[in-house]
Amino acid sequence: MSLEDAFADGPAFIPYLAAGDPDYESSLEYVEALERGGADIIELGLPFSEPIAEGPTIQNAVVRSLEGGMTPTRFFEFVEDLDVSVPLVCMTYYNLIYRYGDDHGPRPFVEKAASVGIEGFVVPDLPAEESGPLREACDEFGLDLVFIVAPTTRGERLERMMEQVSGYVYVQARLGTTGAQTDVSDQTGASLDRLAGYDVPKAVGFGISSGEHAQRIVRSGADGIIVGSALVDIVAQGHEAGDDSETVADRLETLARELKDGAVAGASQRPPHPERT
Amino acid sequence: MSLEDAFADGPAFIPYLAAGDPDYESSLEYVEALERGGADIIELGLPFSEPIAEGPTIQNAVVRSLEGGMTPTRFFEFVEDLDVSVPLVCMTYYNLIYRYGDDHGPRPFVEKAASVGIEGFVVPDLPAEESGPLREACDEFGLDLVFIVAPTTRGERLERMMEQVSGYVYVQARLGTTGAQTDVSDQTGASLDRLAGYDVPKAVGFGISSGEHAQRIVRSGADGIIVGSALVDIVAQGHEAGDDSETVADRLETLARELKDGAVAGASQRPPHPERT
Amino acid sequence: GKFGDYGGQYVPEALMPAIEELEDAYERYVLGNEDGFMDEFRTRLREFGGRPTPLQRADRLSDRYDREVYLKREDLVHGGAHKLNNALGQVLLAKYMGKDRIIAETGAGQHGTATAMACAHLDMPCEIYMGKRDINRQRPNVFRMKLNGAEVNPVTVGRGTLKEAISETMRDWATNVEDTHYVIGSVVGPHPFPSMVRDFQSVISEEARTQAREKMGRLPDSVLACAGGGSNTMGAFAEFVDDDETALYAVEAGGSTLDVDEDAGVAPNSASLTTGSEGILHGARTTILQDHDGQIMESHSISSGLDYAGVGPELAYLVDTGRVTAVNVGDDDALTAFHRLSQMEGIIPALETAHAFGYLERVAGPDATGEHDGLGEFVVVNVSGRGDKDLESAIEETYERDIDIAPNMDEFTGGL
Amino acid sequence: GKFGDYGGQYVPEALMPAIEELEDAYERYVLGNEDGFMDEFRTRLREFGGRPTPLQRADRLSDRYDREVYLKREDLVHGGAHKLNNALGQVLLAKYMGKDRIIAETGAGQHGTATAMACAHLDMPCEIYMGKRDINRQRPNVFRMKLNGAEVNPVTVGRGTLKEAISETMRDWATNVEDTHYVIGSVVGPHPFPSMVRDFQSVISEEARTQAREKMGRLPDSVLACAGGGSNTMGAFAEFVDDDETALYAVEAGGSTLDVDEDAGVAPNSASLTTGSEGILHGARTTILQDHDGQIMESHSISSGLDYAGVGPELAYLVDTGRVTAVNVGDDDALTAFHRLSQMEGIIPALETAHAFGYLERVAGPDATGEHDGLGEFVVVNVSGRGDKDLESAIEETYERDIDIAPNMDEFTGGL
Repeated sequence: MSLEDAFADGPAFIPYLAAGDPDYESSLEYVEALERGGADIIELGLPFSEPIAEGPTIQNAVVRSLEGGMTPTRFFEFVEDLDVSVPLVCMTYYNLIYRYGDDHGPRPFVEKAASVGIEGFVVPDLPAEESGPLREACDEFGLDLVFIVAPTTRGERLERMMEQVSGYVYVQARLGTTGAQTDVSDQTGASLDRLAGYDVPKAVGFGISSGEHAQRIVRSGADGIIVGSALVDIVAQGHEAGDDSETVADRLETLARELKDGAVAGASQRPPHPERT
Repeated sequence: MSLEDAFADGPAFIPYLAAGDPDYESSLEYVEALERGGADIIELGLPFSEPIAEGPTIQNAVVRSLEGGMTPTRFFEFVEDLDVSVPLVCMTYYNLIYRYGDDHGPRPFVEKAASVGIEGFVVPDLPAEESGPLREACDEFGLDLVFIVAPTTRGERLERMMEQVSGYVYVQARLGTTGAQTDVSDQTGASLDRLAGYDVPKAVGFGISSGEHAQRIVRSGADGIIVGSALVDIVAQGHEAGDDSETVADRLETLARELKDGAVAGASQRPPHPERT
Repeated sequence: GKFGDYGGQYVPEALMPAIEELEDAYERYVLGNEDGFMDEFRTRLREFGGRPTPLQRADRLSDRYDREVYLKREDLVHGGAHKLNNALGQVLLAKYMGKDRIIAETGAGQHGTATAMACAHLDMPCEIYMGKRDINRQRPNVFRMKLNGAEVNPVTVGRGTLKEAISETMRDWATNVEDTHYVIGSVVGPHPFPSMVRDFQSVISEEARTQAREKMGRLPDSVLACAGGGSNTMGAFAEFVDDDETALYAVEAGGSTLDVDEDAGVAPNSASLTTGSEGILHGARTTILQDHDGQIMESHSISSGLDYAGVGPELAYLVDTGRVTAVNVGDDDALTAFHRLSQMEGIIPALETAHAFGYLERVAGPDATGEHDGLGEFVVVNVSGRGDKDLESAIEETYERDIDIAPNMDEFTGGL
Repeated sequence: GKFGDYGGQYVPEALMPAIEELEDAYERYVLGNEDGFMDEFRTRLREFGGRPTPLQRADRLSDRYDREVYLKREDLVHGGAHKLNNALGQVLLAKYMGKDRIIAETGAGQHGTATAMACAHLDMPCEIYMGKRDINRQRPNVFRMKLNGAEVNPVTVGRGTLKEAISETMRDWATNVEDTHYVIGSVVGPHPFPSMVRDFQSVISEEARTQAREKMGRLPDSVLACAGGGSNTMGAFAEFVDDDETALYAVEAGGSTLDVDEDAGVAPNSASLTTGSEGILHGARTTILQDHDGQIMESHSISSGLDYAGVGPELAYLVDTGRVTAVNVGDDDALTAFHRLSQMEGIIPALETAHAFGYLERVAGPDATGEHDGLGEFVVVNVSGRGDKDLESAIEETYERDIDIAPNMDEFTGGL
């Protein structure tokens, strides 16, 4: 199933977890719990030592995962070991993609990712201006390249990005980096309006932490929701409390279901959008 | 008895102690012990808070005396309370002389000193260039003004000083400030030679600590010896050890006698000085 | 914004508008002197910063090395290092851009204090992000920043050091792009930072070039500068790059050894130009210390100011093209040079700066081989900063290493 | 060697030859520029010391006080204060005199560090006498001196503070007059020191006078400088003394109160010009803090550099004749001014220097009476030194006093 297909039957719920957080085995269980909770696509973080685009929650997840021994090689094993059927998107920083293999450049990484079944990438520190080589490699191996559209992205920059994007566009709900917030920004609506003319699913992320949020976001026109920090928080709390992985997996599944249900409810409340294809 | 008279019957032994070191009553005993030990003149230090010309031994004596409450007023009482018959010289710094009484200037201090029986002054921070007013007051009240001649003093400066000096001249045996030393400098002989033409007793001080030293100094032509630090050391050691004042006084008397005897022995060994009057 | 393949703008999308706005401002105000920006900057550098700094003949070093050794005295700049040149430029630029809030990250605190000073001078609110662990190790600098009216925000995430502070500052900038300028402290980061910081720092070589002509009637045969991120290096080199007769030496921190432990992810040095490889870090493609996976390695140097796993992209490029020679000096030699300069010239240098003098000693000192050393007869060393900030480290490290020219340190056991 | 009745040479006979030799050297080299001494001195001051220092407009203070406030930036001199002007001059003079050993005393360590620096620069062996108690309180300065190759001799006699160190240095000088020069750190002591130190420091006012003309087209209406011994004061005033249109304010340390406890021998201030009386101290007749017997009182100030019971004889004379106005500022106001300058201008001043700004605030600040304040429209304040040395004191004293404009100090309980 391609990424775009995941949006075919209603709003897509796209959860994020850092692979290997807090350890390899638990993390496999947690990711699988997300599918059970209704995930349509899963964003898997491959941790980079300098995660400049992340908030504290995911920064700490990155530290736990790296301390647990996560590497690009282990990451690919992790993907192979995962028992999920929904499409997987690898979220990581460009240096790991660029440095993989013997030749510098993104091709070896993309080739390997394709071989283990990754469907696409989100690379927060790779703007459209620098993404040519990665886009090329993705095309060669049939993978999608997701771009993040910020509330401040418009005009020429937006166009350049939309020319290169595939799979879905990650609509950043508000300024700032990742992190669970208790309200959803007005900026989201404006971003969705700006993107209305582009024929690609729009998934909204940054700050969504409850079913009610998810519902509102989808009601306002999003094709999907992306949730990271709220889920990573559950992993972190379980880790700190020393809870067993089954308990933590159950909590993840519960929140995932709440979010998915919220998204579905939001879609049903959506006024018809005559301008959307 | 005037200061110069003290040199009439052979070499004069001139010990120094800081008045009130380490306390008023003991200090009275100590000064009296010096007379018993053979002192011909006694230099009594009136402690000043910034004794720039002193070595560590006398600096510490100054601190003890000040902490014991010594002041110019108490100093004059101290002199009155002393039961000694040899002439007393007050050794102090100019600011105490200058500030005494209501009118600034040395006259009130000199007047008061004369009234309690002081015979003269040594003022280490008052060079001949600045000593006019003090010399005048001394003349008015019949007191002597002793100057210190350093090994480096010569020419015009020496002449200026010798014009103003009376009582005796304090011949500094070596460069540096006060302090007991184990050898006596060659500079002493040279200084005495330079002074040979001046008709005033020459007392040598700085670094004399034993009868043997005293003997050598007098043998080489001194009319007297001045001993400070070696005696102050006895006071300091007694104070630190908590010895009773009688014991300390006995030690002072013993060293004084050794020094006096040394001086006398030195005089008897002296070759005749045809050029001396 | 490119230097060969290096440079670029590898930043989160949310920052791109800020970066583009800054690029525009850089071109207008810095390159174009619009509204007299550069004039005001230079005037303030002179009057507030104390420029020009002297190019001083080092009499005793000149004797020791049997050549003319001149010192470019950036240690005399207000705040004690070249850092203010850049901080003042950026804070002033932010004012011209209509921003009303300044943020910056700091590791050891030097850039933070320079930024705080510039903000106090220009009446701009200032917040400095600093790792909690760095805060505990660098209390005097934290106090200085607070005295200058800055808020110091402790970053507790992760290990609480510079990398976390950088993320946190990026996060703040991404959240407040509209009214906030992020003052980056070296010739690193996304374009236009590497070019802009170089331009603010190039006053060093501009002055040195003129002063060399005045004093020696010609350009120097070589210029030496220590290199961490590379801002004093690029500042000292920029105006000499076109002068083929002047050799340029970037002296990196060799740390305890040039060997790296890839498995532990630790490089016991900060010699990215010498031992690093191409990669993408903090917004730019450049030479970095990384393991075979591309994870950034923990670097090390006796000097916290050189302790950085990357280097400015332009400097990496100039080394690749052969215009700049990258060399390195280890902890021991740097510390010995620290003591030597203090004793022989009466200048206590920053430990960063000491690395440059360590190289001079190695190739021109009494124990040098005597072969042609490439430095020539007229050497300029950039004294990038003063060492008052390093007194505690100097005590600790001198003890550990038993530096033979060091003074007797017995009474300093346990620090100041 | 006299300023009215003040000055003179009240020193032990053994020092007189040294004093006379110095007097001769002063006349020949300093006044007569023999062998180009003054030229070399000025060149070294520029290149090693970083002169000229700027005369900087203080934008925010100018707003606050509704007049043109300019700062003479002696804090930018190498070493962080005006002290080097004098130390470099005297060490160079000793070299011209053929001396081969330098001694000096130091209290808080500022003069000692400046002397040690100058000696390292000029390759002269250097010994600094310092009270044992002061050594324990000023360890960073002790370390600096040692780094610069000086020997630091602890003085354990008496209370182990400045006065004992002065005696000990005099004693050394008296013992080694032939080959040794004693570098006195202020415009105090026997002639020729007060005149000579003033001449070395007068570069401050010489520059300021020229800079004032360049920037404002005229001389300042007033010059403010803090006054302890008075070397920065005389340096800042010297060239203005003949300019009747420029008022001169010497700002002393008012300490906790101007009242003195004669019986305890303690003056809780260092305001000798304001509250002292005529006497003889450390070789000169001048104004001093003394009790009715003439014993010198223990002075006090929040700033150790102002904490001295005397003052230079020439300054005392200029105050007596009315040319200089002596005023004073207490510990609290000085500390508040320290924080104000740090926050508003990005300059952390020495606590000494802060006193001058405290006076500016008192007569021209928002709480001033508004009457004619005598400072005029164009005020120059001498920023005699930087405050890095005072960070510990600032923490401790700010806590004790609860200064309302101070930053939150909670994390600094217990010092740095």
